[in-house]
Amino acid sequence: MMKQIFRNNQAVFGAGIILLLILVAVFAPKIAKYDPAFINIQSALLGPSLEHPLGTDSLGRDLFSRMIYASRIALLIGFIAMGLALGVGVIFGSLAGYFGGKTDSIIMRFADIMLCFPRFFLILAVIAVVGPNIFNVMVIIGLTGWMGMARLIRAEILSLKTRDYVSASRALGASHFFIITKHLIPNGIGPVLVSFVFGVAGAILTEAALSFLGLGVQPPNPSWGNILMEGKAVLGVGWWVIIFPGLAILITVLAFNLLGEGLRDALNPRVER
Amino acid sequence: MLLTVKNLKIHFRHDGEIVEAVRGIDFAINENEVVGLVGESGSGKTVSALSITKLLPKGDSVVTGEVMFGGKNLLDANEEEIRRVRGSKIAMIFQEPSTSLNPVLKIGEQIDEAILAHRKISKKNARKNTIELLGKVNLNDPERICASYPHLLSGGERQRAMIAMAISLEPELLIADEPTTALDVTIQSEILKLLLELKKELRMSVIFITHDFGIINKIAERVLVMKNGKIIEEGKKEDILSFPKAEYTKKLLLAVPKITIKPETREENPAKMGRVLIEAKNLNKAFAIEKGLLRNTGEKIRAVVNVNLKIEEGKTVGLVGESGSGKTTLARLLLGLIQPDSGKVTIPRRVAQIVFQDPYSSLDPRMRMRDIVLEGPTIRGASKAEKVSILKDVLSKTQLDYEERMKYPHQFSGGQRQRIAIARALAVNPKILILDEPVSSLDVLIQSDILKLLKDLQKTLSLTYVFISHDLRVVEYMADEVAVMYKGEIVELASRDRIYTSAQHPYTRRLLSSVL
Amino acid sequence: MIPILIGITIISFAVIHLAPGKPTDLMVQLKPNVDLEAREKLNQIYGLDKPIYVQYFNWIKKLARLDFGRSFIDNRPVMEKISERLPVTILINVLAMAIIFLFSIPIGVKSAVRRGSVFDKTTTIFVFMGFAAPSFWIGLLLMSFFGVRLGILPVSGIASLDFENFTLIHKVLDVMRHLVLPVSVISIGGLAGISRYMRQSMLGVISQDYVRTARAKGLPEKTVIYKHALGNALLPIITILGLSVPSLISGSVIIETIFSIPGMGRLMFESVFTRDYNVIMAGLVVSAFLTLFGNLIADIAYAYADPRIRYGK
Amino acid sequence: MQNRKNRQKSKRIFLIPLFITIAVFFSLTISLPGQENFPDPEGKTGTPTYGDAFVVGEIGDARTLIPILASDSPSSYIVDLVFDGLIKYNTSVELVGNLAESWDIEEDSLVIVFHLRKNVKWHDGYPFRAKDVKFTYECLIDPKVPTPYSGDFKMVKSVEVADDYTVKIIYKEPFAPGLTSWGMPIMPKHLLEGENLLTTEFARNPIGTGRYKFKRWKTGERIDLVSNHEYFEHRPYIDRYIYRVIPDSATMFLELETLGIDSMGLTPLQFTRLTETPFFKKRFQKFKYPSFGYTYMAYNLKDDKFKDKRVRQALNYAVDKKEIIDGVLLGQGKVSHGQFVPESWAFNKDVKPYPFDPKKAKKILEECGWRDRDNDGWLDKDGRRFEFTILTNQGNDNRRMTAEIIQRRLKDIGIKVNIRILEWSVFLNEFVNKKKFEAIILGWGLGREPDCYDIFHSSKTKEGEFNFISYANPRIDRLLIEGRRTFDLEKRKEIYNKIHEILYDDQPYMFLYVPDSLVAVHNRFQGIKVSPIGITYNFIDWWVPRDRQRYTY
Repeated sequence: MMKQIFRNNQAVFGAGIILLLILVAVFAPKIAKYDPAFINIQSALLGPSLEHPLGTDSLGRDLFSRMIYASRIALLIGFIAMGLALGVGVIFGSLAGYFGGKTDSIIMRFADIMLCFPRFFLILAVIAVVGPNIFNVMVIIGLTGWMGMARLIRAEILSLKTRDYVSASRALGASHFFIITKHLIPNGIGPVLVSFVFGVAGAILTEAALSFLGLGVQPPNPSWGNILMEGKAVLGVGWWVIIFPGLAILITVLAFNLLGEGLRDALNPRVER
Repeated sequence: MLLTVKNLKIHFRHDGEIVEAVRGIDFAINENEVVGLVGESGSGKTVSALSITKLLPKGDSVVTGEVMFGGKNLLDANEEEIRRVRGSKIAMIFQEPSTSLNPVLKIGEQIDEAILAHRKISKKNARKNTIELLGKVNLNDPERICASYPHLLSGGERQRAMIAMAISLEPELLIADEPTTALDVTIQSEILKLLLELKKELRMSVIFITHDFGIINKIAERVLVMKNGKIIEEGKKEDILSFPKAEYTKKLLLAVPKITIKPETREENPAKMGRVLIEAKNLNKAFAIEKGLLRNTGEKIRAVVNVNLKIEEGKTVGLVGESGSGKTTLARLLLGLIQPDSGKVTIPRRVAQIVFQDPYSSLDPRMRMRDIVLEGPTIRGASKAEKVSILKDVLSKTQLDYEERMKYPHQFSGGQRQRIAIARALAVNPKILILDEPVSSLDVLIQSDILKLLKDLQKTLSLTYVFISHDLRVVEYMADEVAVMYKGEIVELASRDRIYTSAQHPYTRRLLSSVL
Repeated sequence: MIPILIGITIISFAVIHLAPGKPTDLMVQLKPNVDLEAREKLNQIYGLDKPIYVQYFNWIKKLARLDFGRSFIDNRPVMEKISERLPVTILINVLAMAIIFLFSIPIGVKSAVRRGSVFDKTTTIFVFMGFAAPSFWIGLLLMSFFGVRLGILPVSGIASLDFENFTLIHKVLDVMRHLVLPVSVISIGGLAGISRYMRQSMLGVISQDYVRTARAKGLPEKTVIYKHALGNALLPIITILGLSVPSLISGSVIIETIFSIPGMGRLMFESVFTRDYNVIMAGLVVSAFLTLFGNLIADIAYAYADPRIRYGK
Repeated sequence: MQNRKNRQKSKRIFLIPLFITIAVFFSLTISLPGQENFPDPEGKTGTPTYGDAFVVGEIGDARTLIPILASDSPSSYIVDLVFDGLIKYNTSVELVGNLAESWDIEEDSLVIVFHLRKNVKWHDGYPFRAKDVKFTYECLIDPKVPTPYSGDFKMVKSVEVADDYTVKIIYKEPFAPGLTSWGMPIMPKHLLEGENLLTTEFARNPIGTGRYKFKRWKTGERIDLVSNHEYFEHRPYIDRYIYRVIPDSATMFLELETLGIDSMGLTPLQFTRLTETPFFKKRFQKFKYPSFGYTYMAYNLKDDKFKDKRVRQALNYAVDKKEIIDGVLLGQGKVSHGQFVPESWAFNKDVKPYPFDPKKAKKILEECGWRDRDNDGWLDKDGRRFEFTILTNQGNDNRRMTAEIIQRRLKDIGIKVNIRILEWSVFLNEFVNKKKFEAIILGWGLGREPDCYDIFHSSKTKEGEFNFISYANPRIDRLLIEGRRTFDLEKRKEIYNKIHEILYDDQPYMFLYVPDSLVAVHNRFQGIKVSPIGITYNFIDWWVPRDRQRYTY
């Protein structure tokens, strides 16, 4: 599988960008020249220059530094939220798929119900209740994103559990736990990982949208979404405050989508053949 | 000469690599003759056939050489010219009738459009034609078939409909690509009979692609043997079957299991008579049918009905039946993988293991060979040292290379995988092995290797086998006793010799008569 | 079906009542001339002083009669507020859907049939971009370009100020003019997703045996692609149609906020800011019911289109 | 051949929707009627003419147009145009008659007698009478009506209708702020009697006596008003008033630029930067006037650190308010001198704000015992560091940025400040109301009436009341009560000046700034005069020269 991923240029490209982003996020304090929250009214709304490669915002903060720090938040939210979704999804999905019957119908009915809600509505409603901040946004995005993964792993497990090697394992006397963790999840996790990668892209977009609406990451914490929100206010005089964060979101989401697409092709080569 | 193929070469581009699938073959087909094209999987027989009417996927393949038909090189023909040949002059039937028909169109429509694509007649006349054709292929109630979607028909009916479609324009050449492989034996022989009748009636030539010399024997006049993209032997059927020249052909022919009740070829098992190891009493198992929109219909399939079975230690019981007869369900019941609805299985605990048909799905693709083989000992909490010795022991018993223990299943061939599956079962010192079609998905040459291995193991380890197969020839080779299953019931249970010489039940006889 | 409906109401209700504050807080807090007593009075009037489960049963009893209570903000029946907002949202999304399918099917088919061609590569790039670009960003860019820079399209609202005095044709044109940008923004994202999906589906179908059969019987390529392949490739798209209802509704929050369109999404957004809990709960319930309805339609359509489901096996 | 044909065919299939869409798109981009012209910019003189419409953009939609229930600013905005109170403020922030021509204060300030105008009609033609005033009062004190305005009216003992045009208000005790409360818009009895105010149709279809008549309300989109030709002062020149809801301030600014609206409130950034373009200057006029309100940092006076008045004074020296105004408001505001804004008559001109003097601050703190004994850069006393947390609410960038600047300045003198931003309702319920804070940044919006009993009287410290800082000063308590009982303006002025002085000296809050209101209006509107009470007070006198009128329907 690794070989197939590496043969897939777009996946390598996507993974490369993601790696770069992670490095940027980790070394943000080293890369950023300025304190992202440092307000300096005198240098407000300067266009891109050597001093400020991406210009400054309406409060004179260095946009480049803010964007660098924002990448931390984007990746953090993307990975942690989806990690949470992955955990919940895999547990629920594998229990439902493996045990079937009542367990299955209760869990999947619950997932069905959750899936009926437009995700953004649900997130908004919860935000209205618990208030917007990074932690809440992360948890909410995670807890509203597990259903797809649960369905995927359930479907995988439904088909995997009839595989002969599972029967063989049972004939050898393996426990449920052994079969689920040693045979079913390792073999069924592929599509879920693909969905995880796409999910990270989705979570980053969702966070950006929430922050853009003022319901996500709150200033002065920089997030691409709330930089865009601030940029919207200077539409017409500070094009850079709009263009750059938008591009950052686009490139990041693109990278994750490319990787996801590549992973999917690697797992499921017949579609492309 | 109806068709002449000269120096046909086919290359595939695959992930940047170029693979030569067919390496320059020449052959010719005469009018009104049936030519069998034999070879193992991957020998290039199907791609050769597909390339005749340029049906290989564009872009991925390069075809060179010459395919002369009706005075023209088909390989040079443009889209429209080749389209006119397809269906009307050269028709095809494929292996898998369930996927070869469009699921969202009715049978009638699919045949109509074949006719309308080549003949300028009204839809109404086309439909009349279609109904006639469906009658011709011995389908009952052609009107009903016409108005049915493919999924509502049985496999045999679908393949008949495919044949009806193929002959709808009275082609000069019919290419049949393993048309009976996916069907049960009894239906197989009916379809072959039908094809021969149609060939006579329509005076067409047939290229019959198969891996099975039994079928060749029954249908072909001339035989082409393919191996690794080349034709290695060609000749009249009788000559090839009786006096094969090429080593490969000889091997292929030898590997075909035959029903040969000759006592001297068999070693009698020095059975410790009488000790019953497995006993099943009045077993019943039914499954609910699930349907699309309305999930549970309450209808049930009775997979195993009132089965009684006793298996003595050291013996091999062959369990024979067509697909859906309940063999596999019975095996799982015996093993305790599923619970019966009623009845009882008596079997010593933890001594039965199972080997499955498909060596691809029976090994966890994400585990190393070592871990697969040692799964049983791991579950039973064996120590590291114990595991190493177990591993070495069972690998040598199954003739596997200890050095390859870190490889993953996909790095092994089909036969090796089946050995791994056997090794896994042996690793826990079983007394009983349930062999669920253990050789059906293997090529003939490997089949005989595995069968031989199983026999040897039985002797050295004094194992008891439940040998499940649809193939009477294989069962004949392996079993001491044979149980014939039909629709969930054991309709006949007797010693091997009695079954093969004087079967009582009509179904058993029908089964035997369709063996080629 | 019934358990799902009940589940929807329970979740909608539970989500809101995890709240630490009361919806009446914002109405009265920090206004020097509102006293404690007035606050209590408000809580009583809205029934917020009762235990949670009583509140739930009261709520669901009314819900059964399609009464979602009244808005905390302006005291109007919630149902009335929703029903005056819903049509705009539906109009925009239906238009967007129409455009999405009008384009994505031919694009998907073409890039599948001519896989690897320049067309396929270009659309793939476009698709990835369209999929990755945040809709609010595209909205802003289109708005500033067509609305401000070129000044040829209105930047917000759904009708001109003097709409009332227009002729009918003029009215229709006016609304269309206002909807061009929002519908485009929704379409770009959807187009990307669905044309990609269509391509995958088509690719999967093209390699099927029955497509080969269709070729083998000498059908023209056109028939092979558009009758045999497309007929099957469209089946999963029907499901997508149903599944895209919730994401379209989700998207309408952003679109309607940016373009100041008084639809369902904006109502939800405003209610979140004002903690208008009755409206939020109703919004959740109504949108979930819409999704359910969408799925039902898709299921029926699928069953109609796919004989394997229609006739069972 | 066939192949090419197919290709063309599929291209056609693909192109048809493309063409349709492009065609539709371009046909829609052709501008529909709407003209713009710029005749002589000196058109300021000349006689007012009737006609045109005034389109104002606002973030929020109105909620209810029942005056006594309208507590949000959009609703009040419309209510103010459609309804009248008995009295109103003039441009010098003095009370003058509105629906009442005059009033007398009788019986030791216990009774106010209003003499109503005689020729006023409701928009439905029904005459305005004294019973409408009594009806409005009854609604205000009705326990079933969830009005936030009932407080001031609880002091009323009874309202008597002497005759159709005379109302007598009898108070339980002398209550000077009571007069201002009669600026409350009066509602029509003949339409609302027996109606449930919470559910009545009237809330979305109001009938008032005001300058403009309600015409139509498209929720979330716009509210249309038309001029009241019978208005008792005179018919407004602008025929239509259109209130457009644009929930996003950036979009609203784009609408302003594309002339979708004629007026909007500007942010400091928009005021100082975005509107300084030739395009903008050619089309718009900008106005700036102080708002009635201020932003402050309040100390929890129960906290030992802040109990000493000198410490609070020292902190006041250490923070540069001008810097905050420049940084946060881009200079669009004034330093707050205390509880009252300079435009208020209660404002004491002698109270001067502290200069920015960190050295002095440090000195005072040292006198109080705060010194950096362990040389860690932070002041300490009794082994404890001078450190506190400023709480403020989410969603208000100005407050957040203010906190950051204070944090920086106090760091300079060795005080460690933490900032915590909290969600509004948590902030209020869990921290402010329960008094679990050290310092908070908040703002007060003030009325013109200077009474601040609720904020500073020592009795108002229960949970949820407004003296959450637990301020208790017997002198202030006494003055606050006196101020409420005194009607004589000169005497009141003295009392409130004193209050102003004491409060500023006591520094229960660090008084920070008074922001300016910033407004842009299209320059075709004539007759706009800025005053301390804003620009819209004389809206009926605004007009547009005939040749510049935009909306002629």
